[in-house]
Amino acid sequence: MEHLVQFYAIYGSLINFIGLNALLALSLNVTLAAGMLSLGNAAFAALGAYTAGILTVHYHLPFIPAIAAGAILPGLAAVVLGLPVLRLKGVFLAMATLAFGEVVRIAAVNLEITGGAEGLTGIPNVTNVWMIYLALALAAYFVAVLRRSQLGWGLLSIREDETAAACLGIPIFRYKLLAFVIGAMLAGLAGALYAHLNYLITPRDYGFFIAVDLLIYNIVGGTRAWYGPVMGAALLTALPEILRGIGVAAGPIRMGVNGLILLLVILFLPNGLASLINRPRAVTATPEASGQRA
Amino acid sequence: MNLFAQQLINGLFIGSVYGLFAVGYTLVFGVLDILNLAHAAVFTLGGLSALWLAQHAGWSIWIAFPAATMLAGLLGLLLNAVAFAPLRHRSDSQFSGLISSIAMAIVFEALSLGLFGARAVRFPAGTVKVHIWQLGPSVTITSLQVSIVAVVVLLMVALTLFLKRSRAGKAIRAVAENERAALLLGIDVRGIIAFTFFISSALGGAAGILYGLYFDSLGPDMGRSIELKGLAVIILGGMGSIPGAILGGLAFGLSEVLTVAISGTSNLRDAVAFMVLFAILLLRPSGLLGRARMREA
Amino acid sequence: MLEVDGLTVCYGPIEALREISFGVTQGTVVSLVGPNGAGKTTALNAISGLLPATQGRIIFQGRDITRMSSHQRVAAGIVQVPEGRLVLAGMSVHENLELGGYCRPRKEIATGIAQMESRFPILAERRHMLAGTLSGGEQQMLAIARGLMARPKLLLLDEPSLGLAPLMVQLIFEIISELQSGGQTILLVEQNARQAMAVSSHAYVMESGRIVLHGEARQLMADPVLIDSYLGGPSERSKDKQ
Amino acid sequence: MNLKVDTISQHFGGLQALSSVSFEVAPGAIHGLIGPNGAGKTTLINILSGLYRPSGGRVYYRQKALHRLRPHQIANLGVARTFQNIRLFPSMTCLENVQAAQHLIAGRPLLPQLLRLPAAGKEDRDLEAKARATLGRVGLDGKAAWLAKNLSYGERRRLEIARALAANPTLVLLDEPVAGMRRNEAAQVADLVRALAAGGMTILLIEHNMAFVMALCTMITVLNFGQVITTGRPEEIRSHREVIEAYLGREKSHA
Repeated sequence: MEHLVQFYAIYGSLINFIGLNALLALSLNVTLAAGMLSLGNAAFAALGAYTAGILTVHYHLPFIPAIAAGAILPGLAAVVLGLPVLRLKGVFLAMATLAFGEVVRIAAVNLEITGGAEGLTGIPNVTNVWMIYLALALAAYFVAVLRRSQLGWGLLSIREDETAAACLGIPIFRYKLLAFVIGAMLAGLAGALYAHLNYLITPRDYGFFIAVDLLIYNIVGGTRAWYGPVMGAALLTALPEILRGIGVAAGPIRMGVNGLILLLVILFLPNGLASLINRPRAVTATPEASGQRA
Repeated sequence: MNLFAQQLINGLFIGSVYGLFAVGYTLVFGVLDILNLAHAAVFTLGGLSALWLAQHAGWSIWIAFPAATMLAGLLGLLLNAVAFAPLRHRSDSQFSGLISSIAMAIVFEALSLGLFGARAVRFPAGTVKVHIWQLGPSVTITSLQVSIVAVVVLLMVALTLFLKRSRAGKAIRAVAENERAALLLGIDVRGIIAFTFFISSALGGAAGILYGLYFDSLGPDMGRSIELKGLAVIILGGMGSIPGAILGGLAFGLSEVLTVAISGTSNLRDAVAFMVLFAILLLRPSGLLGRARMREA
Repeated sequence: MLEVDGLTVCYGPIEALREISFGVTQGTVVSLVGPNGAGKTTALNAISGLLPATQGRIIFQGRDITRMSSHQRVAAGIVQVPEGRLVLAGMSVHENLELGGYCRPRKEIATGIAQMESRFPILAERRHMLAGTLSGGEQQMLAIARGLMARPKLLLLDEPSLGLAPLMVQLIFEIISELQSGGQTILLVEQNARQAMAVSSHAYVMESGRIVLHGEARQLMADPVLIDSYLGGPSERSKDKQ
Repeated sequence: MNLKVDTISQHFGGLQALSSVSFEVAPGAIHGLIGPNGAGKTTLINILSGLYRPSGGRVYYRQKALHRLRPHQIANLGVARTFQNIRLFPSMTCLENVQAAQHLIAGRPLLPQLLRLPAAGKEDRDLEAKARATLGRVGLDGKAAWLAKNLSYGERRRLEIARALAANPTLVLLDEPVAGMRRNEAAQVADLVRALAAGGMTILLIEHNMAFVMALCTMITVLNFGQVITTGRPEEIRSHREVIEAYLGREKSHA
């Protein structure tokens, strides 16, 4: 117990960030399950953070309802945004969600209620490590159940082949919208928790590069199961510390190693780190080897 | 009114640099249907290496410019060989290519950080002699601005003629149009794709040098500021369309300075641009000049 | 001129061609006929180098070209006019022809185009139009002319009559016989068996990735096995080699 | 009348892919749709499943107009299909491929499932048992946990059929169900199709393997250049002069 306390004293903020990043990565995982490349989840997190923060700072709402609002408002925003943009595909969807993210960021800079470029300060510091990990555990459980539900199979089938999915009676658009909204709500939750961890949120906290990071967590970890994005987020969030531990100084080398790891994963582990612990079923079997000739 | 005219001129110049950057971006997309997110990192390295050649090797900018441009082109070849060629026949090549280009962008950014340091730097004084012409009361234009536009125009004319007239240029268009047909015509498709990366990255590097000269400031993170704008520009102009990229670049540059001029603050500068981008995506996803090529992801 | 020996081609787990062997002699038209899905196009694509051979060899003018890349094969003189024509729709007719001569020295291209334009006057008329705006028959002529621009020693024609109106089909077959009398070696893939045989000296009948019948074109036309392989006659199944 | 195709036309740009195609398919029939390459067969299937909206004409299935519906609405009416080029969900398992298709018979709100309410548990097990039974029908019960992309070609075709059957359809459109299959596999598929028809299902199939078509189908419609040449019983089709010409080309004797 003594050691644990000491460990947390040193690495507490890292542990918190791993949890929050993993939650954000899971939020994108739901969208990616349907093959939607969204760069909007960082912006949904920002919406959640500002909503919850403003409610507690300016309106003195208790923590729990503020957090709930921080999840619900991004969900509503996702409906409004999703209705027009989910008809776009691939990089076009990515660009549209990216534009949305920029507009949210610029709005945060220019509005008074968000505290402008300096950010919103004085947010009560309520979030603690067990809340983050409780939220993460619930989200991971939810994603795991979703993956093995009718909705989960439907989303996967949309990613694999939209036309074939439609011919099976799957209402493509409704499912996509649902996944988009669920992702936005999880992201909002992460943002709301973050706001109450940190006293301060600024428009820079959830910019374009955070949106890209979420994507990287998923790719490095693997998108097939809930533990993929969690592993990716954990590894990449802790990587600077790990590299420091083995003597790699900050700066270019650490950054270069980061890039190389990502490159190696995409080239040699197309299904991410998760495929190291759980080999996809029957991948190694080569059925055509037997009896090709009649 | 004068302020307005001045802003218009400035917008034109910065817009032409955006356009040049975006042309390289859109060229790769037009041929391969892949977004190369390392383009901004090549832009940075191009600018920084020109600066290094001018400052430490003491070269004249007129030699350092083409040399650094070639260097950027070589980075493009590397990029293709490492991040794109190995993934080309994977079923999710569009998606995985996006990620591997992000990885290369990080590596390149680390490289520029390691080689050139983290601080913003500028070209040594007198790299280009700057004349200032007075066009009217408080409306000026500098010889640097004029040369930047001249270089951009020159490169665009050269690129257009190359694609329209030359054998290799036609081969690039054939590959963009239909890879299978190109193979059957005896075109070495792999070679042509590598060459496309070379040209695209060389143009990106050239844009980086001009950008550094114009703002008189370069740093390892300069690519970050233009990355988003470049994406916006090619969407605006139409993915894969070269005149579209130029037009989109100008439109973007003008919208930036005009928003500042009209609103009186720089806060809304990017907001207008991205709202326009958003509207374009919803109303005309193929962009201003793009063909309707909304392929599946 | 061309010898295909025991060629097997797979698409992933599917064997699209199973150990087929055939040859084309210089100056003749040989056709591969058979119903949809018999493997005819696969055979052409393997000869053009678009598909790798799993087994077997392809010999062209005495050289083993089995492992050669597709652009080297074009340079060696094997040119395919693909099914569906694949003209470069966004480029002009003139540019399409120019690219047809991609493997030839630059100075020969202008004369080559002049020859093609005199042979196919419609292409001269349409010189500056985008290839995508031509009618189906015109596109087919452009595709053939573009193939000829490379001065092929062996011309591979894949379903040149597909989707064309009967009059245009007639015209395309006339072009093929003209080419043949000019000494052009052609390997022709056609679904339209009767017309293909009429212009060919030799024919191979394919079915399910195999050659089930071959011989002189004139004689094959009368063979009931031909009709059976198209229309699934009762005798057909007994012909499978076990 | 079960399925009624009424003067369907389709053009893409200037190309007339189908012109005024009409025929009817009786309930419980195994109806073949044949014709040379480019005759418009797959185009017609795409119209029937809602992927294309026809340029003209109407399609009715059990008195309901299909030509105005979207693909998932048509699937809701009990119409399932397979694809010529096999469009499975390659990185899902065989079982998941079938389960994804059970959407229509699951018939329960998503929320209880997502929150793992007890009521959902039993239904989940029932559906899974049914999915496994469907795999068993096409002889893939041993491969439930395999990824679809690791199946052999014939197995993929059969999995696609299983997926089409997962939601208890009443009309199944099969686009080249035995293309590229070995003969014993094709015979298994033929037996399955016969069993389905005997159970009251209506089958419309495109196939190039003529021996298969002739032996299996009760009625055949022949298309050429987007038009119906004839509809009739297999023996009528085999001796039909125009059909032979459509496949082999005309005799050279004509002018």
